[in-house]
Amino acid sequence: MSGHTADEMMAVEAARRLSSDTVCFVGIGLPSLAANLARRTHAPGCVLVYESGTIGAKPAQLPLSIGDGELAETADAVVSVPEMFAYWLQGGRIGVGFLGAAQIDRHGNLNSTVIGPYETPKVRLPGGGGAPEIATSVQDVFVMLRQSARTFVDELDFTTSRGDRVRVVVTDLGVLEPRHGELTLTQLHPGATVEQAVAATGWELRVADDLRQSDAPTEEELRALRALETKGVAA
Amino acid sequence: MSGHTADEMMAVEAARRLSSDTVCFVGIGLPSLAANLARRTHAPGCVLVYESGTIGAKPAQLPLSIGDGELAETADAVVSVPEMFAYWLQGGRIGVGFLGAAQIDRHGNLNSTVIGPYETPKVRLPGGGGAPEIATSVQDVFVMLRQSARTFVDELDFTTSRGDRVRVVVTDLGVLEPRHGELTLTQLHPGATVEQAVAATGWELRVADDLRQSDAPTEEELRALRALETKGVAA
Amino acid sequence: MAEIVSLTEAVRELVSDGDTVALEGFTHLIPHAAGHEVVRQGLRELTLVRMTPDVIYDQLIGMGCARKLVFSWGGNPGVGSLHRLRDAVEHGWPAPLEVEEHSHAGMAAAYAAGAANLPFGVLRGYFGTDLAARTRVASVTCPFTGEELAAVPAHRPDVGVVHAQQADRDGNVQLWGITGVQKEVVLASARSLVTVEEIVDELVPVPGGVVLPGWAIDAVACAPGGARPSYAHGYYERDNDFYVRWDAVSRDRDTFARWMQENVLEAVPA
Amino acid sequence: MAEIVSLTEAVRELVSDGDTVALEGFTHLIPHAAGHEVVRQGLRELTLVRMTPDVIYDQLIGMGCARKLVFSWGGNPGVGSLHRLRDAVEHGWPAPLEVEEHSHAGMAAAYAAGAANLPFGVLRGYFGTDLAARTRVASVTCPFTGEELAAVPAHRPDVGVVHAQQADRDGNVQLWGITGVQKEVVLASARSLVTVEEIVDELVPVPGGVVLPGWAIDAVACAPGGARPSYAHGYYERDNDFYVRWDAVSRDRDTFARWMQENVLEAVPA
Repeated sequence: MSGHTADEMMAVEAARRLSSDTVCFVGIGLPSLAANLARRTHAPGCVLVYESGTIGAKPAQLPLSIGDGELAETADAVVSVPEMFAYWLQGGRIGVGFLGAAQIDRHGNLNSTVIGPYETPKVRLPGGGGAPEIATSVQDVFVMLRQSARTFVDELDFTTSRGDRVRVVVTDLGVLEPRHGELTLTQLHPGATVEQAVAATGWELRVADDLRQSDAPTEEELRALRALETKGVAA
Repeated sequence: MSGHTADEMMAVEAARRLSSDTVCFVGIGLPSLAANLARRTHAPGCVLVYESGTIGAKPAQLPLSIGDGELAETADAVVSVPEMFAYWLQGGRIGVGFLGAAQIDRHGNLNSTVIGPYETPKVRLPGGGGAPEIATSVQDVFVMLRQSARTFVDELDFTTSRGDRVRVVVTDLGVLEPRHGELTLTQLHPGATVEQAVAATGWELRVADDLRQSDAPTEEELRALRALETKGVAA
Repeated sequence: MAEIVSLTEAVRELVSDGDTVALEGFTHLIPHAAGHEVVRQGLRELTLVRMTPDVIYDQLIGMGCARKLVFSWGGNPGVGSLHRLRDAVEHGWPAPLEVEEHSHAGMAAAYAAGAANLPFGVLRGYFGTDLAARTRVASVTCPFTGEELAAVPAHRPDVGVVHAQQADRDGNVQLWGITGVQKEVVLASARSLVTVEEIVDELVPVPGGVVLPGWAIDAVACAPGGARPSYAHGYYERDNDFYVRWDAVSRDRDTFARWMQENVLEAVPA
Repeated sequence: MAEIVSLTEAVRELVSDGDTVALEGFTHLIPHAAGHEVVRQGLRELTLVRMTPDVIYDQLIGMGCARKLVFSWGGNPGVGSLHRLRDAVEHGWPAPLEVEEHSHAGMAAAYAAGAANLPFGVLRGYFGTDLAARTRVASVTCPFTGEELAAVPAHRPDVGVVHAQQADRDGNVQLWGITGVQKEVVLASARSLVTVEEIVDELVPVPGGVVLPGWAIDAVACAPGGARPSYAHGYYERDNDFYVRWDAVSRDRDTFARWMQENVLEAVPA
């Protein structure tokens, strides 16, 4: 098996959790990579919905923007943005929603708004976008986020979206899932250690009794992944 | 000049009140005839909007139903019914709205719901349809209604729509317009008399000091009218 | 994912006695074939929802399928009354019919709210009408301006039924022409049935086309001509003469019953 | 009826200092040419509204045109930060920027409410977020179920600006591909400007096309390439490299100022 990057491991691990009857709301970057990978491998029926209004998009290559023309061209339907948020997301028709963030806490609450105080931020982040309502409208929220003590924090600077429906957090070190009301390390990627994961977490990270190792990406997964990653800037 | 029917006189008289920059909300029957006549004669730019969602429809012949396929085929745009009522009618984009009814009172309030008590009606009429909101959303309401004491009543059995914006009532005998807060006879069609109009009104009909006679339909108006009236059941 | 089934099977699986059923199609694509199947299966106590109860609702009401009607305009377009509807309301025949009456704007807002999973829709409407006191409408106050607006409860039918031109083999549906509230009723309903003129290998997008993905629909049934005497844009025209003839057929209870026996009950479903 | 005018004239006639202006286009058809004309005309104290402030808003903010920003996601898509936006918020350069921040769902509902002439939009949103306390959102109670929902004040910009593919000589506009909130912003605004790739003799309906009648628009200006570096579906692609380069250009105040001088201020308007 050839080597793989941390991003590839993350995409593969998230993709494996999607099936052919999943309708997922996808943002740009790793989520888009994961969802498209699933569609190209074990879950050809997986439906990709982008907040730009494209329903059932089937891009051949990874879009740089959620509004890439290819998404509209390959979609089953293109709807207006108000319709997307009202009828499709709020309508409860989306199974899985992917989210990223600058900070996450042990309950899966996310911050993508500011670092520092809201009125006088140290860093003004792009903001929530679709996240606040994705987090409360889809059945299952998947978070994809590189793990570090700066990102996995004891207390958020700002709550952009709620964690109630976060079912899984895929990081570059492993996988966290809610257990007894708190995100708990349930999986380690090949080569990562519990110590690394604990060190990269700003709260006292719990480790599941049944901690298991992630399967490394297969040749087929990597091939499909790399075929997707050829457009514009890397995802 | 050849003879003309009462309906033709009504259509012609209503059509004359539309201009090329009028956007009008049109129902089936006489209103549709009047608006299409205007478009075919002095007001080619008059925009016809049907509540079925067709904006800028240009039917060659009179539709029997507001949903006739020709309306969609010739429209500038076709929108959904929720959009029609929310963005276009309620949005305040319609200048003139045509209404008919089974009863009208001196204030232009209309009844198209029931004759007799609501719970135990003597006659169950079709109901308001678009009328309640047309009556309060367009700038000017035009009513087209054959005049009789059964129809022009002292008191409505039911108020389906409000009369505040009724600017003109075109009947088979003449024209009523609001003067000092009450619909007043301002015009008589050729051949009709004040006595007829008074007899055909269930309240004590006021007659305007400047009562004038309607111009009979011109040859051109009648020709255009009759060219429209060839499809299905007469409007 | 929509299952592609026969109309008989679809109605049997999706519709039960007592359900709230919306057969929609605003002046176009009216699902007559599906309505006839409801009649044939002898469904009872239905709450029927529809902006413009048309001949098909006259038939369902006349055959005693309905307990309640939710609507905004109940006439025979361009012709006059719906006599079976009137007979039910005016004389309780064949059974009393409860009526919940709205305006078009109210019905449209209620469907849109249902599709959006909101409990109510907001509109500038019903003010100054006697309807306001007779129907399910309330007022809400704008928290920013203090303005009062009308609120209607969202439509959330048990079953939504529409007719469309085409479906593909995965149950994706495309319809075009006047699209009415077709999308809203499918999305607002707990279960949905789309009858189609034909099943095609591939849906080719057309101008003005509305596509409903198969995964948002429960059942698709092929029912060519399923909108007749209404029309299907690009397939066949409205049978205006039928609407005129219906006036005479429906005026008399026995004539109506005979017509339904011959043309619906004894007909073979699509 | 829309007047067909030059972009310079359109901006001069429609936009004034202090106006609330929404230049929309959700990831597609972003009206860069119109934004550049706003910069060239030196407009000031604008309240800028846009779901996804993009490079064009970074430019307007960096050039000191804005007093306030109403938005839901302010980044360089696929690249990172908007440095001029950050500089304004973090350091008040070139001027302090008031921020009214929403979610996408809230912005979309606010535009839809504005288009529908309602004072507020209703959604299931903002709950449990810190945003709720920081922005203009209130709660409304469903008069039927007692449920509490979020209300956002309707967007009613003074001027709405969008880019589209085509207009005909009567000012009727057609746009297609990702249609975003284009229709809503035009209908919600007191005045509207549509820039187009080309003026054609006849608008031929395309699948997925949205048509805005000329009588619902104030001005149409021909601005070929007017969305660049964004894209116009069917005309040209997104200049992804530009978005990457913008990161470096915009990081430094002087580099930014120089770039704007050379590429916008000294450029000849469309």
